[in-house]
Amino acid sequence: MNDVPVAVAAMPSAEGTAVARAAAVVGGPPAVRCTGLARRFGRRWAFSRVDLEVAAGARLLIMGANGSGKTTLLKVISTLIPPSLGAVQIFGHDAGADPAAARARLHLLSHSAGLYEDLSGADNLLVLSRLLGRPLVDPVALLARVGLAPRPEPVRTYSAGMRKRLQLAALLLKDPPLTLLDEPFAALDPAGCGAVEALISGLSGTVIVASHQVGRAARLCDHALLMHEGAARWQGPAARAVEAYTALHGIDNADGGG
Amino acid sequence: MATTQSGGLRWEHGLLALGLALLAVGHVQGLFFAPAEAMMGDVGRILYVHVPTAWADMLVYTACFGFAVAALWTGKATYDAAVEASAEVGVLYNALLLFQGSVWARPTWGVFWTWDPRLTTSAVVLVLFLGVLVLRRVIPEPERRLNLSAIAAVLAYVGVPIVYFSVKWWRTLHQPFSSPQTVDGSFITPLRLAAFGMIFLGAGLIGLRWRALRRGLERDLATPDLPAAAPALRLPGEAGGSAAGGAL
Amino acid sequence: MALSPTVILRQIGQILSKDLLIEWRARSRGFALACFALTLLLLFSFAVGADATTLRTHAGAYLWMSIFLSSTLLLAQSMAHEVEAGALDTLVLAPISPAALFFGKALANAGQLVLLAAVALPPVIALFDAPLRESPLRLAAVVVAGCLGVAAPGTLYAALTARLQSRQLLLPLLLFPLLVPCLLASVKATSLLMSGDPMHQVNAWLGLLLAFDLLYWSICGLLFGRVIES
Amino acid sequence: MNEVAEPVATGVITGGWSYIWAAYGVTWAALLLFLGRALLLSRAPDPEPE
Repeated sequence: MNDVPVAVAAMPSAEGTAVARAAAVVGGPPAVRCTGLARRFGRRWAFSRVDLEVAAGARLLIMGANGSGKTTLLKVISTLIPPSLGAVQIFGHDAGADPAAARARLHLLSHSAGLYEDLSGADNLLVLSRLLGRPLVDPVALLARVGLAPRPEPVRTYSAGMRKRLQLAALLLKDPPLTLLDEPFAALDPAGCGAVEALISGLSGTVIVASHQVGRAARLCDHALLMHEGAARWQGPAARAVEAYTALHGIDNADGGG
Repeated sequence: MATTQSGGLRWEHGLLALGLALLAVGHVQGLFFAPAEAMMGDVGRILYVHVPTAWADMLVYTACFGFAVAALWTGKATYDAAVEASAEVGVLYNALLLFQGSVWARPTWGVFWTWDPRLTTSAVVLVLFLGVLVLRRVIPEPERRLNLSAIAAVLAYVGVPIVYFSVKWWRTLHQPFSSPQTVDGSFITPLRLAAFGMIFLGAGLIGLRWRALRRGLERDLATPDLPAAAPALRLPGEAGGSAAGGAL
Repeated sequence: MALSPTVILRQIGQILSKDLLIEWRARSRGFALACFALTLLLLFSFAVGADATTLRTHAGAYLWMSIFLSSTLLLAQSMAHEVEAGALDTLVLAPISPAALFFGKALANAGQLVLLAAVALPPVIALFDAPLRESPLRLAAVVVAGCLGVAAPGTLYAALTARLQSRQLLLPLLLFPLLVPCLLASVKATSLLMSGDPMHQVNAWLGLLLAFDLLYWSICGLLFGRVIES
Repeated sequence: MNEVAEPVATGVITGGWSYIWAAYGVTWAALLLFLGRALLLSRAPDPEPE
């Protein structure tokens, strides 16, 4: 196996499962290592047999239709829900044994806003900055970075797009070495999508994006993983992501029907 | 353990038979052979059913607490089933206790309900453990049901002494009250027989319910078989095998 | 990387101040809650009748019943704003220790309950003609201890029921029986302080309240992590 | 209800057998009903796992 200094490479295992391997990056553990990861809800498996290594600094797209297990996979990787089988390591820290160490190194931008509806945008950022232990001097500047004006109204009055921008501001505030994004383009207008794209490409560190808007998300990533009905079905360069998605689903979903 | 089907005799059937027999003997003795109580007369005979129920109920709730701690500790379905089984039996005994208590209070004190510390405490505990059973019925996810209902059972049980003391002070700092506790000589034998009867019967009932509940809960909490591995998708131009660097 | 005690203490303070800030920003809700508590006071007197002696004797009971009945709304709300938009996930990932989350939230809830009691106390004294016969400091101690007693199991059960279907029903159903000793002790101590305490019984009730607080603050602190992770 | 016992005031309570029968009867009935239900449920065949 030749080591390629970019992120993720894939090979089918004996059973035909897609197994990803990180290319060796100069020293240091991979950002994410999942071994035999599976999560069930009751008697239904949300996803199973996921072996994944994401090298530090890599950008991985996880694509798949609704119900393919992307969101659950991200939640398990982010330690918000424990896996039913298997283990997750974040930069070498076992998420089950030492969740605090794993959590301190990552942030998840999820469907739910992760915000306090009764607080204004600036208040939310101030509260979060204190909890993170890195006091924020200028919330207005941070809001401006994501294109939000400092409004005194509570988040309850925000539109979906404004919430998404505020979530991104929270992400920039935490600035973790590992960023997990679940459907970052959902509920955004074209201008918003453009802004989010710019922000994501500006992120430092490792990025994992889960999206069914394959074409748009693939441009931000260098590798891609295709999930289908809870199984990893294909892994390869992001350049071929649209092709793989289309091959599996038989429809051209390049622009994600957003 | 293999699930042998109906018909087989098990330890809980032995306990049930023993409990019923002891209870019957104790009650017949208490009803027809023991002398009438000095102050309460024949009505005092209710104590042969009331006091054993109270003792057994206390033990059943203690077992429920133990099972809840074990369930929290291990996460095993078998303890989860035991929590539900013992909470059910505890609630049954508790409801009987309240009924017997008020039936006893009416001729003795002239009212169906007195705010006697024991009676009041057991009413509060009944509601607490009914809450545990209700909670179990509204949580569909098996792991969550195990954790949350065990937590509720632990909180309910550790509160029992403090409930008892508060109610006791509430009464005694107000007005003195005699409680139904006059046990001597000739009353001991039927009381003991009935008490062991209630305890064995309770253990048998818990065992019976536990076995019935355990099957379902073990299936709920067991890890189902993994789905078959899905075949890897191959795009045109991709090499098979273990090629790295992006191609599959 | 376990969180150190100093970090946990700092986090408790941050959670506490965050919850108080949220309640301050949404203070119209707190105002409505206070109005609800006062309405209950009026209802009690209508239900009991205009007999001055009866009302005076039971003034402490009315005060605490209105606090108890309002408390479930307050407790449910304090957990609802963590759950409704997923803020709890952000806290968990910050990472905040579950113990810090519990103690911070429970202290915030206890503080609000004390405030509610302070608002309800003057109307109780005026409406039921129940002036304070003993030291106001001791009444303050009883009110604080009583509110602490409601807050600890209340915060835990609010978290436990926050994501269940019938949470509005389950929270009081599970919580109120557990709070019987707390209610009893608070009402008895308050009544004694209002009507005079010749036998010096208040301290016994206060002791019972403190034992209750100690028991549930410690055990709920231990179990809270299990509640939010399941 | 002609069997209502004399209240405490007279000292020894006499009679009251209707209360005794009620206490024993309800207790035995409830225990046996619960036992019957438990036996029935423990003999029910395994519901098929899907």
